[in-house]
Amino acid sequence: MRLEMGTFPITEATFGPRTELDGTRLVIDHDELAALVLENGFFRRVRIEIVSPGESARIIHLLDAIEPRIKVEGPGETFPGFLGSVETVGEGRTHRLGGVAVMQSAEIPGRGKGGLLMVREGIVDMTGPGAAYSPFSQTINIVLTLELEPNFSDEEYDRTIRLAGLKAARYLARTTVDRRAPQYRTYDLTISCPALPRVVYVHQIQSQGTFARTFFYGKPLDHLIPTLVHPNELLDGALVSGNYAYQSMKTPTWLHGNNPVIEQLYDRHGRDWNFVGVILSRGHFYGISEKQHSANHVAKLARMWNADGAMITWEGGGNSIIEAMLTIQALERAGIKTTAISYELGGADGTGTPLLLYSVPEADALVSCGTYERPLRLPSVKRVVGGRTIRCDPAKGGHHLPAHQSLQLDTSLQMYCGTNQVGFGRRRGIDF
Amino acid sequence: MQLDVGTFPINSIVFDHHTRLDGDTLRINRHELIQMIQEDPCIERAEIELAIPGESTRIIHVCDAIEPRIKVSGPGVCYPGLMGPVDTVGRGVTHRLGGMAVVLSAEYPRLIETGVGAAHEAILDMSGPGALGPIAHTLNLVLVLALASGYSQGDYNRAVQLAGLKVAHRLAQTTEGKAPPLRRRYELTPVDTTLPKVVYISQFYTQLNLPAPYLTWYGMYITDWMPLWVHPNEILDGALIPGAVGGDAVRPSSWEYVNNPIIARLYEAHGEALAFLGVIVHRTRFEVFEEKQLSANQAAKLAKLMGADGAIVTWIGAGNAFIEGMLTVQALEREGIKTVFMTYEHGGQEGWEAPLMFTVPEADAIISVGSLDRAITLPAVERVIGGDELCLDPEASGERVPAAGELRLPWRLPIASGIDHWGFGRLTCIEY
Amino acid sequence: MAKVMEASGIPVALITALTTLAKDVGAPRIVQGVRIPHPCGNPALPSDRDRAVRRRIVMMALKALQTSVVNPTSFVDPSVLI
Amino acid sequence: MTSPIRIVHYVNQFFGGIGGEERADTELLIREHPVGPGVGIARALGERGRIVATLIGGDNYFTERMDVARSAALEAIERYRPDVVIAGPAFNAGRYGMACGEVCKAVTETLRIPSVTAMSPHNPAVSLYRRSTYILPTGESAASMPHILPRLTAFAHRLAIGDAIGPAEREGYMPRGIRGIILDERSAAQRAAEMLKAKLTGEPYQTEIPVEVFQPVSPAAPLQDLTTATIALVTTSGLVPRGNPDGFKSMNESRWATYPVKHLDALAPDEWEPIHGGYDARFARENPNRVVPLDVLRELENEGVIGRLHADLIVTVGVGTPVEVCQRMGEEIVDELHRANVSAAIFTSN
Repeated sequence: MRLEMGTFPITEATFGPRTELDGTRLVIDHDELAALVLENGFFRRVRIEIVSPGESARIIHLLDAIEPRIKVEGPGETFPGFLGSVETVGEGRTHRLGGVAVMQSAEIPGRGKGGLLMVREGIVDMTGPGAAYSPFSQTINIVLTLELEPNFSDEEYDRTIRLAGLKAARYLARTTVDRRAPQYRTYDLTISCPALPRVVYVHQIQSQGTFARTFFYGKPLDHLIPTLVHPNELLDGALVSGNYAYQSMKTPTWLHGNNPVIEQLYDRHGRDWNFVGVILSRGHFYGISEKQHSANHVAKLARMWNADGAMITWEGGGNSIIEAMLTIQALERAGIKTTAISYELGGADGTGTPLLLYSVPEADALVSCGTYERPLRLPSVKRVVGGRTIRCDPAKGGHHLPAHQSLQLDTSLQMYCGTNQVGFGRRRGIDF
Repeated sequence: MQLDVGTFPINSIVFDHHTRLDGDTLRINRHELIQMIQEDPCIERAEIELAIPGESTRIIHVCDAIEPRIKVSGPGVCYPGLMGPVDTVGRGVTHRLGGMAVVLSAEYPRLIETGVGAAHEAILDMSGPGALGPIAHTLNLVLVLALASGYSQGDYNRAVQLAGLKVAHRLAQTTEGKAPPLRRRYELTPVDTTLPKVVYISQFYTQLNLPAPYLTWYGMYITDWMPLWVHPNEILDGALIPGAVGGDAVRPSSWEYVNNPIIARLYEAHGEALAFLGVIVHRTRFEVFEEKQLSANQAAKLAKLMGADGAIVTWIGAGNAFIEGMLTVQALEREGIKTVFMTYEHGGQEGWEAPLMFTVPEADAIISVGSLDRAITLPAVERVIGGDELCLDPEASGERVPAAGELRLPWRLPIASGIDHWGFGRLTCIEY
Repeated sequence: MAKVMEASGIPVALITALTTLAKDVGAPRIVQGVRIPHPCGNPALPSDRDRAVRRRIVMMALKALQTSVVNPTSFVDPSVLI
Repeated sequence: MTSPIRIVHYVNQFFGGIGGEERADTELLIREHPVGPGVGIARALGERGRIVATLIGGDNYFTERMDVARSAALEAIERYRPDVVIAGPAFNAGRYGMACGEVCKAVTETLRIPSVTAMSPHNPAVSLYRRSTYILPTGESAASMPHILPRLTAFAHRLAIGDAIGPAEREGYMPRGIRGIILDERSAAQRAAEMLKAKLTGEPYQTEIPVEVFQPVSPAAPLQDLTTATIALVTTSGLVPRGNPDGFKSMNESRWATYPVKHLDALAPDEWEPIHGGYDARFARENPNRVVPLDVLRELENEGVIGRLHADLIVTVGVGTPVEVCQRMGEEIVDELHRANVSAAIFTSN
């Protein structure tokens, strides 16, 4: 599988008479895009706003973040299963708008639910101390604020909101069709020097149900048993996120397509190692034998694939770390050298122990991506996008705070991707 | 993964005071086994009978046939997840009793009247035209189980299956500490890289939300899984076996799973004519076409990632599940993988009708293993094990007929292992 | 917390679906629960049998409380597992 | 150039030139000039500051009469208004290490004056005091004195002028058990890739998150007689009366509560709700007894299988709760259970 990725770096986005690409400036026809979003009739209104890096702005009620991509050559379409057939993707040529994210923001009725399967607050601050928590403080964000028609089911809201975002992303990417991209990069797993060690990426995602789900070719991964996929499939949007359970630990669609670990493994392919593929697995099973089996199966796949090394990341918290740790254990016992990226605990002041809810002695090469447990104070901002108030502690019934004011958060669980574990960020824990 | 399978050929089974292996004679303490079985509250009464190939004997209400296998060294247990933990199997030493099977006979109360969940009658004739499958030619220790009332189909399934597995395990224990007369090593050793690389795609149908699983993998209910790359040795150790609700013609028995002749043949050819890459366990019978297409595409992609030049595809079941079979052949050929497909035919009672329900142009190399549709008459027999009456068509008439008499079957579905999905035999269909 | 209580002389039967985890952290008396979201029941079953499963697990817990242990020990009634 | 800093330096009777073991009972002495290692410190310090006082205490005096010694030291140090306190180096001397640690801990906690000491990583005082002050690692014996004094002085100077002290591994002090969050130069993915490369090529690498090894406990004695036992139900499943009266958080909860269940035969779905943020709550909402088996325990109480079911259900929310919070809650709950003469507990956890 050989995929050529053409990047059109975007430095500015504005509204204008017609949607087009003017050098590195993305011009958007507001009404045409709005019409596209409203087409399916589940939304009463959509408000489209452009938020740029460096602005004193806060985006709230954030759901998914999607990078505009489109297939210009080769089989299938980007975001297969949602925008196209389930034809296997990862070959040919794909175009992307670099540095842009399409986001949906909406207040989905909480229905007084507790537990995991509910939408929780997601915040991006474009400047200030909150900015370091999210890759989206560095992107030009096209935010679709959706006002929902009442009385639809969670599943209906979930699906239509996702489709709106994906359609908008493809719509914007269309501006690149029959243009030559300023930069092209080829992604190909061909092995030039067989002597190098073989390395796999174990990508453990979260998928338990509505609002805490990941899709592969449009199919929910709730019943995933670890399987081997080609990294190029992910670059073409085969993985789409529907996970809003804990916004700090989630991996949005944008990151599935720009996974920093895959980027690293490709960068060093043929130099430090041979990148031989991705093992997709699911965490947060409810029974210990399912957890153990999932870990065993990952290790067995890696062994059958003659892997010498593995990198593992996992989505979600608590419970999901058990599969991840059992997987590290199984891999190491199979003689496969493993490193992992994990967030840590440590309590409000950093003196709490243990740093990990569950760990195995074999996990001797962990990289920290920070913690959600420290309190965080966000300064007031000039502009708020996605709503007026922030709903905290939905489990407690939720209390609303004016979103533009400075916010004192007792954890950073609401910071969008704040402890996401695919490793885009530079925040880390260290001993003092 | 290196697995040594030691075979102890059994030429006679006799009832005795102690259960032990005496040369090629298996001596069995019937009462010990019966007590062991009757520990389960779901089983009201158990009897044990012996059925010898060639004798005029008919076993009815056949649920499954299990080969006694035991892990004597190496990780895990045989029939993992059901008989022990989910540790990955396929390594070490496994002992088997050759030429015999533990056959389960139980008539399920019709808790589920119709549809895919319903138990179907399955008949096993030890001689005559009905002696079609391999388990008609093994020494069969038949467990006749009377089920206690008041439990669910799931409970009965578990009880019946565990009875069979426990007895099989107990019998295999007689080989411990003995040197097997026959020994064979199964290992996917690195071979001449110029040999064509071949993968075996074994399709199995299952169904979500049934009270009792059609199929389990390490004891786990197989739900809507994507294709699974597994090591053939795992199958030899019983990681994949069917449930025990009914062993009609399109549901191969556990005995056939662990003795799959295609795996045996590919191992023989490994390093000689070809390089055996492994097995893809492929769940079929999805209920949405998109899912059928996706699973077919993913199987083909997996084969491609594994570097396959050729593939053998087999399927089990009827109707619906056949579609994935064909779609998979198509996807494989489109990936440039030369594919051989094995299937039974329909063709009606005389053979005039269309042999296959659905085809794709790419399916240009099909092996026929006979027909399901041809009518067959089973002559009267001297002895029936498992009851006196049976009901061939519960959905329609529900009429019960004497089991010992002549049975005119409009097709072969009610014959246990009546279809040779995996090519044990030489039966085929040719055009006249 | 179970550990603290045990250390203070109160025997504690810890019912959890994640017995391995409990073993690793050193809880002395571990009882196999059904699944994480419902350690003491099986929603897949009709309510009377759901309750029967619960009773089985509690009986196992009582057995654990009456058993003297040295190292983390798990008490499993296989019939309650799905 | 900052103004010269004021240092108070603590040494034991040996390094204070009073004498060896025979003088280990020496009570606190004060010299208003550098003594022993202090001379080296003063030299390293040069114009940047001076040792305004040296406190000398006998090893036994300090460790056997710690309260007296501590307050004497504090009283003296307060008088000299130092910008920083240096103690030791104590190398591998156990009692001396204790004294150094205790002096530093006291000045930092009560006088809010920064402090630093130095000793061998194997000194037993390290585990006792590393959380309370900065400890620089030394060799086992005074042979490493010339090497440690300049570092000790430089570190003390930075503390005195209020320099921000970075992570342990970069600054060279022994970790104080505090996890700080910093911005690394490289992304986590980059660091993970480099760590993997090192691991594959057999080069050294250092995990960023050391994994915990849990301490086993000595289990309680088993129940002798169920029929006379009082059994309590304790749960971390976050099952609370409808409306969540105590406003429990769905994660990181550090409180627990008791709810009366004396007159209940079962937990009714319309009266109880799970607010735990870590598991799929549908099943518990349908039937709360699936997470807290009150119904069957009441049944067993009525059947006389168990003596009594404790009158209250004890609840907290177990998601991402730090160990010492659990420890603390555990101790509080234990008191509660002892008060109520509870003989055993059934503890459910999701």
